[in-house]
Amino acid sequence: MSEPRDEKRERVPVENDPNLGAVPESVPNEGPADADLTDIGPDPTPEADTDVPDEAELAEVLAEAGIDEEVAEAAASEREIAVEVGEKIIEVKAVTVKFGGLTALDDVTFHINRGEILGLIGPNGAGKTTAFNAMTGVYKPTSGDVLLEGKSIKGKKQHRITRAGLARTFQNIRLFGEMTALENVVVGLDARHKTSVPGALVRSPRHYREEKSAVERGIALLEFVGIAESANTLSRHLPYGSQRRLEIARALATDPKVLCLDEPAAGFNPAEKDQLMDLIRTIRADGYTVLLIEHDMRLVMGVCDRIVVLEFGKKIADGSPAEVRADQRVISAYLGEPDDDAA
Amino acid sequence: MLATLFSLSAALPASVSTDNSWINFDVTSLLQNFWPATFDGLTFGAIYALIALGYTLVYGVLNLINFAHSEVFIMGCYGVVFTLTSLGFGPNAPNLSIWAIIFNLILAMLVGMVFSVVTAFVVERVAYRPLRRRGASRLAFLITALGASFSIQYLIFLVRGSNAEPAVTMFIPTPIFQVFGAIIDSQQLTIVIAAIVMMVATDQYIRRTRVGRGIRAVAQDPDTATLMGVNKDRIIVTTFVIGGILAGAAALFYVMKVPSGVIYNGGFVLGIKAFAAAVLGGIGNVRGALLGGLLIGVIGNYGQLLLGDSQWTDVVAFIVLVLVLLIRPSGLLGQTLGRSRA
Amino acid sequence: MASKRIIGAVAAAAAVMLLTAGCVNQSSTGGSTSSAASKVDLPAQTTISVPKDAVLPAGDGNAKCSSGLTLAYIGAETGPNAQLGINIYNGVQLAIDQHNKANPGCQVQFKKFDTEGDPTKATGPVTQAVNEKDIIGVVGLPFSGESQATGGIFEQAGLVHITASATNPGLTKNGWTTFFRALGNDNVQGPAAATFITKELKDKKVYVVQDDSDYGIGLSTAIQKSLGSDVVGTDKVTTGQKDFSATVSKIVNAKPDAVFYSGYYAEGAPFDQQLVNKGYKGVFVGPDGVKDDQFIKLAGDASNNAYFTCPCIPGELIKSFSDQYQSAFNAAPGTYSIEGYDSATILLAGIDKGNTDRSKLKDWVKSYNADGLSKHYQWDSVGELAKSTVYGYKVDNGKIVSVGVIG
Amino acid sequence: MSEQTPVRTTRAVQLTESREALGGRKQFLGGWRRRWNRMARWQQWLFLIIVLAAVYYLPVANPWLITTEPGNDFPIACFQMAVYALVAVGLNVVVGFAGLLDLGYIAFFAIGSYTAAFFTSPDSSLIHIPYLWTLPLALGIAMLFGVALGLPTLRLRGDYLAIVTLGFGEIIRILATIIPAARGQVGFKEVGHPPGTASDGQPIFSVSNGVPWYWLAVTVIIVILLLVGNLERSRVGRAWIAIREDEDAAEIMGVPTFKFKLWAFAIGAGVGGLSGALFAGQVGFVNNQKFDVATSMLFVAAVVLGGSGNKVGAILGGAIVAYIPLRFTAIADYKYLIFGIILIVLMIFRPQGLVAAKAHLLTYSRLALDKVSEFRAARVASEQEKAAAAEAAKGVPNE
Repeated sequence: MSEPRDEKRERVPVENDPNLGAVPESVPNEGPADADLTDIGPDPTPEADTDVPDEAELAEVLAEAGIDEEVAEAAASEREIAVEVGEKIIEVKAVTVKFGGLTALDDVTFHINRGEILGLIGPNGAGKTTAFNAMTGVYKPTSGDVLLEGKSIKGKKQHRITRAGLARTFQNIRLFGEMTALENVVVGLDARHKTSVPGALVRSPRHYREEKSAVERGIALLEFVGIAESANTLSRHLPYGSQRRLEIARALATDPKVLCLDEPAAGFNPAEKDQLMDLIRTIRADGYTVLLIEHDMRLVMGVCDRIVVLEFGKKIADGSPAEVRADQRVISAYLGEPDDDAA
Repeated sequence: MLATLFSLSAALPASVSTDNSWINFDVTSLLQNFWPATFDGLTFGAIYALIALGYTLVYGVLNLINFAHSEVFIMGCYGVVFTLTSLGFGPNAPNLSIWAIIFNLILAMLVGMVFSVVTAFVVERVAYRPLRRRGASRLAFLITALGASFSIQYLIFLVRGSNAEPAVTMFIPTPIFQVFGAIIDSQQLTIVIAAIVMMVATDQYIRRTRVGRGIRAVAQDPDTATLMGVNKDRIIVTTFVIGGILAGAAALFYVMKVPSGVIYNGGFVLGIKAFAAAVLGGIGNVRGALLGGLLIGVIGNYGQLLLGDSQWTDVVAFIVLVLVLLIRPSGLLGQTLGRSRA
Repeated sequence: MASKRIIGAVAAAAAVMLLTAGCVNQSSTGGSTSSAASKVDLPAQTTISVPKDAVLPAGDGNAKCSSGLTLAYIGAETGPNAQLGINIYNGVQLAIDQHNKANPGCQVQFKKFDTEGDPTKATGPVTQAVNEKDIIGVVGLPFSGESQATGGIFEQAGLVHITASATNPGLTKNGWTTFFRALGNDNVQGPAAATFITKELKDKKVYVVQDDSDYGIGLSTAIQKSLGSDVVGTDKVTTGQKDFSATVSKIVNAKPDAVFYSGYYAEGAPFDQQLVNKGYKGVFVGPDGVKDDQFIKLAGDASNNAYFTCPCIPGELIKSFSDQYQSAFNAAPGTYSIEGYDSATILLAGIDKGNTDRSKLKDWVKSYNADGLSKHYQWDSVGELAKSTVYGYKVDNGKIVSVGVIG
Repeated sequence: MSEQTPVRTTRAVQLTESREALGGRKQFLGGWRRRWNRMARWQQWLFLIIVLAAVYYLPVANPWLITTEPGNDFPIACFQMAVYALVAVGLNVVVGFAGLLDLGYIAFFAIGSYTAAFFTSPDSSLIHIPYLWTLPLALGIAMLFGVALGLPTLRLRGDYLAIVTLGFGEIIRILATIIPAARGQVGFKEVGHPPGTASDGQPIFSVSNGVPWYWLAVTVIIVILLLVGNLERSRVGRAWIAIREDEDAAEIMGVPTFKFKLWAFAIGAGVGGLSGALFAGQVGFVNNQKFDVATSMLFVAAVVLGGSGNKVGAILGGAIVAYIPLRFTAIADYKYLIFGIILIVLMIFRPQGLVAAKAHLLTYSRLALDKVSEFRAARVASEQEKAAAAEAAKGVPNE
């Protein structure tokens, strides 16, 4: 299911890759740290026929050029950077989702605090993705409510929810294949653009302004996730890892308050997962709140501030990684499942 | 949409015509002819339903409007007419025993089925399978479907010309009994009963047999079905074949009902209405096709009687289709092929 | 295989049903086979008097003219309406061939332009034709829509054109001086058909059904006006329609003596057949659009109740013409072949008389006053025939035969 | 595959870039496209002006072999090609950009034709306005119809849309027959034309004079192309392509898909109406014939043939679909068969059409290209530097 769809891609053993350096610690509260960028690492699945850049080296070069100073600024120029864990930003209140006679989600309540990384985990069929879809407007909850910054987003149109500040990525990559990487990101940026159709028709000044900033911010975002060099490559020609990164960049482009990642590590090997963890930390460090749905316990435990565990559509635990790890119900729920089940 | 047109017409002084109102409701006519119109509508509706089944099955399995199904049907009609004419029958009912007539009709139906099935098979092979192999977009499928439909239509046009085929009549319908003052004749009865029997057979076939289970499995989830050992390509071909068989049967009934209606573009509008019937009943739903077909047949007739112009048959059918899609996008019975349980 | 099983099951089921229905069919046959009671037996016309001094394309054989003069046919050669066009241009071709054979000193060229009978496509070929200065006369265009769309181009170029088949009365109300019609328009046929039904067939209750064509609507309006209170009901059908059950049940309810179908045979034939199958006993009358051998082929025995009206002469009765046509094109003359032939003959006669430019030829046609094979040709100021004849036809032993002039 | 040389040259970078400009495809006319992208702005303009001059000159030149004479008047044939091209440009917005299969496009063409007829023909009892005003009016009215049809149906899934639009096309045709005010087959004659009288007293825009009509049509096409191009290189065009590629994902990325589908539908309808009004003006006559499904199919074939989602392709496709039956009159009977087969064959073997090109979706695409080249250049420099350093490092112990 979450395997990369294109089986033709060759996997290169990561051990052979000399560019994998030590994972440095993220430096919160200091904006985009140079170290983070350099260590996102190379694309893990290079492919000879697509000139995948060597991001680490590229970043070095860029670092020399001093370009990356502006990255976070360009990626989200108007946002306040607030990484301190704060008040509740999303509240899921007693949400129930039923399909016909089947109750997929039963009276689930949890919240996400501003600035935290919340993990949503559970065994297969526990209702993780259902909860996710109920939050992001794909399903309308049968009962209960979802609040974003105190306002209900239940039953709103999906694009309105996105504009309200809730962005997501897809478990099975859903990029716009016939668009370049940059254009994909600009579609995300368009969520904040206000040029009307008549405005675009006659090319209003606002159109020019937005278009120009879109290219700059788009490139900056691609740079942020480490694929700036492939900006003009059709997204369907990108290697798998770059596609995953592009998904994140596109979601970030909508300038979300909360970024929801749906199994972002699907199909990744352990080393790639490490790089992903760094990326997630950096994103948080840039002031985003992150909701992470993941199978992989190591990744979740390693990156999350707090974890919500679902089983059979019900919440069975909610707490810090350490608390959850110690929870008897969680252990029994996961019994028999290997700790590092790579989805 | 129509409201706009109504107001438009109100704004235009209708100076060109002697009758000022182009839309007038002739309720008397509807009431006077209500029952005959109903039974005639049901007869034609049964034919629509048989064709609609072909759309519904393919749609259920492939999620594709097989625009070429109308040509599958019309090829069946050609098969029926060719058989009967080459057996020496013509526009006049032959003086034969019942048994001989039945034998000839069934022979013609079988040939019609063969024509339809071969057409369906070729269409699947030439137009759809290569796209499926390539994993093409939905739009690509729709466009090839359209291309296949037109290619076949105009191929027939080039071979047979723009005239309808000469009529073949096998028996003169005779009144059998009366319901609400409307005469039911032997032809109506034959068509309706035979069509319903065939549809029940199809329904049972899909519900009870192994192949039927395969069809439902593919309709529900093609990938999983493939993983479970169902040969998807074979199931798809089977679906086209069943659709072709039913279209061949519909062809015989159509030729019986409208002996001179076999013409190169005769299938197209009929096909669109049959598709409307399938959507009306709930596309992918076998019983829905029957319901939708009968409804489209009857509603069109009422519309014509009420509005006094046969042009309205199609307009009314389409408006009903749009309304149904708006109110109940999944159709009246709304189940999918995959979910129908044995 | 599975599909075989279903074929078997389905066929068996169908067999059972056909059987039961068939048995009932057998037991209640009768009643419906008797022919229409109200049918009046009109004698068939067997000969027709061709005007003795009818102008023929051959002329006196001594015509002299410069080479390169060209007549054109503009109209459908392809598309669904092609047959009508072929009938006409074969007639034209025949006339020109005969003329050129008889007059070695005057060889007239013939060009064809295809419009597909489509008004939106017609401007291109027509413009092309008027731009070719050699073309001094045209036979066409066959259909009213395309004639309406292009008449102005002819007028502007002063190029005379004679239509062999466009019958819309409105065409002569455009003020064009170049347009001539080689047959009566719909307004002539309507009253004639009304008289035919009420006087000759002696039917008092007439049901009028029209299709959606300009021709059908115009004719229907005309005949309804003439029939007055004899009309017991009207209905409208659609080009391409195959199932007429709603209309049929209305008619069966109204019990008329006659049904006048104002349209073409493609719909008229199945309509008549469905009427008869539903037990309708009256007569079925159709205009020239229905009068076609195809009607009998399509309607079968049901066509025995059919009569036709047509402003066309029974061309098959003019032996010489139908033989020559047959030998030239290996087909019997079709509807409007003879009109095409006559139209071309008029233009050729003009050329033979030395009218070898557009304006002279136009004036020639304008003042023309002579017999043609099919009728007397003389036009009024707007291009309508001064006098036109309508013939009645009936179906006799699977053939359409004339019953003589009806108006 | 993975053992490529680490050091890349400037040449390699250039190759990558040129491949990207093609959208990663090898294609017919691909060389042209690459060359075009590498041209400077002034060269592009110069080239465009030459092409435009040739296009305007075409009916006057009446080139041998290309001409449709003696069967059809060539200037009028050119005009018909231009109208089909315009139709294809409009339909391309709906089918090519937004990925909505509209099988009833002829309905908007018909609405445009009737608008021109209603407001200019002496057969109509409505107020009469100058013909040129009917062009924007037809565009507006057709857009209204587009919205009226789109509002209820664009929420449906794509294939339902196909069948509903097909039905709509039929309904408009039937209503043109039923409504007495539309005059059925009798139709409207003497539809208006732009003002102006030639020296011989005939109007410049007469029915039989194709050249001025052609020039008018080409000018309209250029204006529409510029406007559609503006939309394409804006958030509107991106939204359309995103909807075409993955509607759900687009919605989740904040694209108001319904709104943009409706816009695509309305804009397509408007261009259809405009082309209908143009056509009605030249033919000078409008009746209910030829607004049929088969012609709608030809329109779709034009878009698909030229290259769905590509303006240049649409123009080419439209022109070809109109041209072939006019040039080769003998095959007029075969045209639907030919175009039907073309639809299948193209979809199977060349789904991108004759002229395959990726839509340009950014106003500042050059800026983006430059930025990426900057990155690449910087990296190549660093790689070469490194390689040199490695060489040096290797070289020392060896010596």
